[in-house]
Amino acid sequence: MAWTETNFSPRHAQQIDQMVIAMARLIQDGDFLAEGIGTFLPTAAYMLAKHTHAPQCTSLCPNGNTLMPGTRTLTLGHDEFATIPNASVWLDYVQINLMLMPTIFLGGSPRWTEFMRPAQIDPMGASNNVCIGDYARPVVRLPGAAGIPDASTAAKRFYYYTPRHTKQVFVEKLDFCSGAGHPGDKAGRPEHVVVLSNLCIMASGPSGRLQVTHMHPDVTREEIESNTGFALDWAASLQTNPPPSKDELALLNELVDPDGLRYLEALNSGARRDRLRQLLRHKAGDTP
Amino acid sequence: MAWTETNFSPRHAQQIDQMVIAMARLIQDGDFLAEGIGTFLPTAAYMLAKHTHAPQCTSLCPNGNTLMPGTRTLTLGHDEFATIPNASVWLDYVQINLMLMPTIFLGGSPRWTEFMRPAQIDPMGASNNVCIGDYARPVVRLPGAAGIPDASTAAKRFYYYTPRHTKQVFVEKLDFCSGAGHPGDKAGRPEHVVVLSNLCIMASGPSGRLQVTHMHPDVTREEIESNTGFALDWAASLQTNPPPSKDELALLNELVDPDGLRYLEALNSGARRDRLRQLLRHKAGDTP
Amino acid sequence: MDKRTDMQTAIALVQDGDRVALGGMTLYRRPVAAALALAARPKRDLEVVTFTGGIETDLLIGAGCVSTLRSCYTGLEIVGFAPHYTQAAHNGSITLVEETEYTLSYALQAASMRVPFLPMLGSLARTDMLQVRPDLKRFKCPITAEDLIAVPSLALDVAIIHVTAADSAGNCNMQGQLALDPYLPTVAKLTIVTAEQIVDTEELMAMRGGIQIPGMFVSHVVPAKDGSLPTSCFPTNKLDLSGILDYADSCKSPEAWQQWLTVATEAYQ
Amino acid sequence: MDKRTDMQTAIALVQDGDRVALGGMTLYRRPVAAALALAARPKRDLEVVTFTGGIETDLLIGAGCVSTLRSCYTGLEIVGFAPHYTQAAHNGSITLVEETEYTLSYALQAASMRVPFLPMLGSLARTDMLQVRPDLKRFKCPITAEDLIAVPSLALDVAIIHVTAADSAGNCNMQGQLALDPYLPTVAKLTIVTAEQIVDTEELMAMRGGIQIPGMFVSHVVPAKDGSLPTSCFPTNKLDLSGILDYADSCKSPEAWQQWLTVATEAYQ
Repeated sequence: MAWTETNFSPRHAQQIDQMVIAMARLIQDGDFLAEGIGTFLPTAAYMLAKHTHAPQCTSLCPNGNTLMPGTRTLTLGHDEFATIPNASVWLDYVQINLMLMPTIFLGGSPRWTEFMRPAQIDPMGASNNVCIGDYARPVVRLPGAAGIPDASTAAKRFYYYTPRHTKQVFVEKLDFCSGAGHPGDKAGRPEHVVVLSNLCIMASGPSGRLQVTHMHPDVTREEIESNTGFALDWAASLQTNPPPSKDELALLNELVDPDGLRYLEALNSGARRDRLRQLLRHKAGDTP
Repeated sequence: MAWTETNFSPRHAQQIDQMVIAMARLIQDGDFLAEGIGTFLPTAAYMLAKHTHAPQCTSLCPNGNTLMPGTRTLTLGHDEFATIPNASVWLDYVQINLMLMPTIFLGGSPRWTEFMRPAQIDPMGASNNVCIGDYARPVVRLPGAAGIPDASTAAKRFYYYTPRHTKQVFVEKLDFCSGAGHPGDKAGRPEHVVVLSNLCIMASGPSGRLQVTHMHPDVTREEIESNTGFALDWAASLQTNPPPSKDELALLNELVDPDGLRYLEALNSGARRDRLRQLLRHKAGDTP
Repeated sequence: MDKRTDMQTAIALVQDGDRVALGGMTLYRRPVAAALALAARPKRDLEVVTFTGGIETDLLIGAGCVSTLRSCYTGLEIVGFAPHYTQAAHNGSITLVEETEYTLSYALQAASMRVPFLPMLGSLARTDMLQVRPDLKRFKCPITAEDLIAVPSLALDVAIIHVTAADSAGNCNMQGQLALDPYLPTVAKLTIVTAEQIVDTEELMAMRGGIQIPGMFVSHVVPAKDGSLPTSCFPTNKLDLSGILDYADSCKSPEAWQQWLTVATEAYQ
Repeated sequence: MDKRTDMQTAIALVQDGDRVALGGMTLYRRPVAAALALAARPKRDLEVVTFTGGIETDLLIGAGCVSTLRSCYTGLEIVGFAPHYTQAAHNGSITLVEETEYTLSYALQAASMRVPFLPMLGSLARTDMLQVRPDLKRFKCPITAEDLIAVPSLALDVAIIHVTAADSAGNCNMQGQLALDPYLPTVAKLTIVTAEQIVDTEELMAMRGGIQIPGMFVSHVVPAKDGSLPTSCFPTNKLDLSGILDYADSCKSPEAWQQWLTVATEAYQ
């Protein structure tokens, strides 16, 4: 069931793969990997990392709310049937929020790694998942910030991702700040916030403002600038991300995400629902 | 292995049985029954109540730290082998102290029933399990008050017991207050504190001071007064406790506590150790 | 004590204006049948408390039952925004209490402990959260003098939880995502459990995870096979994502929405 | 990562002056072998933290390892007083920090949450506890203005826990009385687990209760069969009450006590 049947461009698909690979490479063996809800990109990256250089990582899976060693194949909302029976520990959210998160974030071990997806990001790497427009009468009410207010104010290092690098996402001023950014040039450190998009990787620079540190292959500075709503800094040591290796792509396409669910995150809402219907019909045995 | 072989008097043994029966009769069906550590008397009473009028009670057993429906036979420190495999829930002490105890004590349902054993009790029903003499350099350091400071300041109704009614236990002034008594005639209510001894039952009266409400059979007022270190009030409706029924004694001696472990609590420390050795030899197959 | 009853009897005990917590998380083990029963009466002016809201919360908003919603996320995961929630927020027709994972967890834990608040590190002030939550009060630590935030205790009128299995005494087994469910019955005046199946206590104890909610905190047990659909209930039912898509599509017109509500409500009766 | 090591290597990491928590409760699942190893070096000036102290705490006091003890009860249950504890308190040779079940649970929970304190209801002031615990500070609730007590957070240097089984990565199964053990590794810099048996992760997960301490919080795993004796370790070992009586008897003279210590220490090597 090829993605070419949707209006999703092969170039964008390639960029998504590049994002997953870049995320996976940021993971160190032994990290504590926090999965989000319906966040296929980071989950694909976690599984890829576990398959390759980071087999000792533990995942915290909200699909089942479990601690999980090992890997699994992404599913359309059925992950709990893979996680629950194989989990080492079952948790509730008081245990997570009053024990596990503070112990790891503030206690310092193991390293907490999580990729969060915000609706807006400002130049200091602060984020918004609450509303577009005025809070009291929003133009668009967003689902909510979940644990981002808690994690972003505790973390020493914080990862965001966005599969659609646009001026709507990268804004000079947030409509609401629900995720803390770099705390300022004195309090924070370089790379406090790292943002992965489909075009590039940005990280907090010496002043605290985001600067582009890596561009994905076949992306230009102009394309990044014209899709960013604030003036961008560029790292002196700007690099191009190495593309996925053949082995990495094979793992991704064969073991981790054969259905290409990671691309769902890059579609707009209408196209995503159409694609979901297609995938579900396909799973049910119909022709795609 | 008869208790007549020890220096423990048959009269005292009868009084202990009377205490167990009186405790059991204070239990209502559906109560939440908190067991102590090495407290054979209340545990015997709980099991007796479950066998008779209160089968729906749940026990919180520190031997295994579990919630337990049903009954068991008392053992010399091996209760966890009966409780753990049959428990409905396993708990840790953060769950107990931050969730279960406040929910039941202050939330109000089900009714919490617990019998605590203090070293000293004063006229208002306050208690001491911390030290005899000055706190900094005690004549006798006691084991500690465990949960009594917490429970006695939260409970609307609080039960103490002592298997040896003496002037050393019932004192005008505590050496250290580790269990709150009746909060005073305005704040508290009658029967806020109930104390069961081998001679009688006392309960907070209208002024908050303990008054004798029930005497055990064959006990005189003079005996109680001469063994109490403060001036005693006597309830207008003073009653004599009905003695154990034949059925109650049969349950106690056959199903609940065939080894008579409840009497251990009434012995002084040397006699108790001797008796423990005797019982252990007996269990190991030697003649008693 | 046999606590079994039917859905109508149990739901009738919920009062207009009650603060009602809904168990489960986003699209997993949600009390959908119970939410439909609340909508059918209909109950009004509810304050819904949910760690993360999904279809059960959105349908209650769509049916006009909700005046206030407390959650840290309400949405349909990969299917997208929760339509009625999004619309009601835009219209200003419901009050939203903006929670985070920590604030809601702290508030329920405080209620469970019966203390008036729990202290949170002051760093949350680096976001705009405190501007929309004036009840999260800044104060100085009485011990270290550092800036802290007092998260007020949150007691509930009602907790409604769908569980994998229960016995007639209200003991519950849940498998997988426990969300905040084990704490809800300890802070609610009334706890209604809807259960995929009713089993003997011994069978319940033998299930993976055993008993997570002791029956003494449960008021009513409602047998409700498939009562979480289209959300999942491990291990009995998988998430029916088509059902979630149908729901989202139905919200595009008032007629389709009324039809969805009618069909769904009838399906549960 | 294989965290297995031997008792001597693990115990050598404990520093004189450390705040050391001992897992288990009174006479159940106590780290007796580890305590004997601490006594044998001997470690000095320890602050021992134990929910309820038993033989493991008393023997450390007898061996002169303890300068401060925090617990809400220290004794030998039906066997009677803990002899060295009682004597040391009488002599004033150790500092006792008088805890209650709540204060110690609150202090560890605060440490786990990384907040400086947790608020407790002010009613504890109806006892004399606050007179001997000036660090339990009274303050006004920032929300309700009622009188509360701030219980300071208690972080640990070392946690030592005897478990029913562990895998080489430090995941632990404990059965029955969990005491405060699941929380200790989250607030300790160093966590030493002594395990009745070392098993594969899958075998561990299949045991009743599964994994209660995730390996990521455990520093070292020491194989220690019978390492809790004479205290129990369900389901492997029952409490050996004769052993506890022997211990209590040995404390009646310095010679008998030294002999008990020598024999017990050798038995574990």
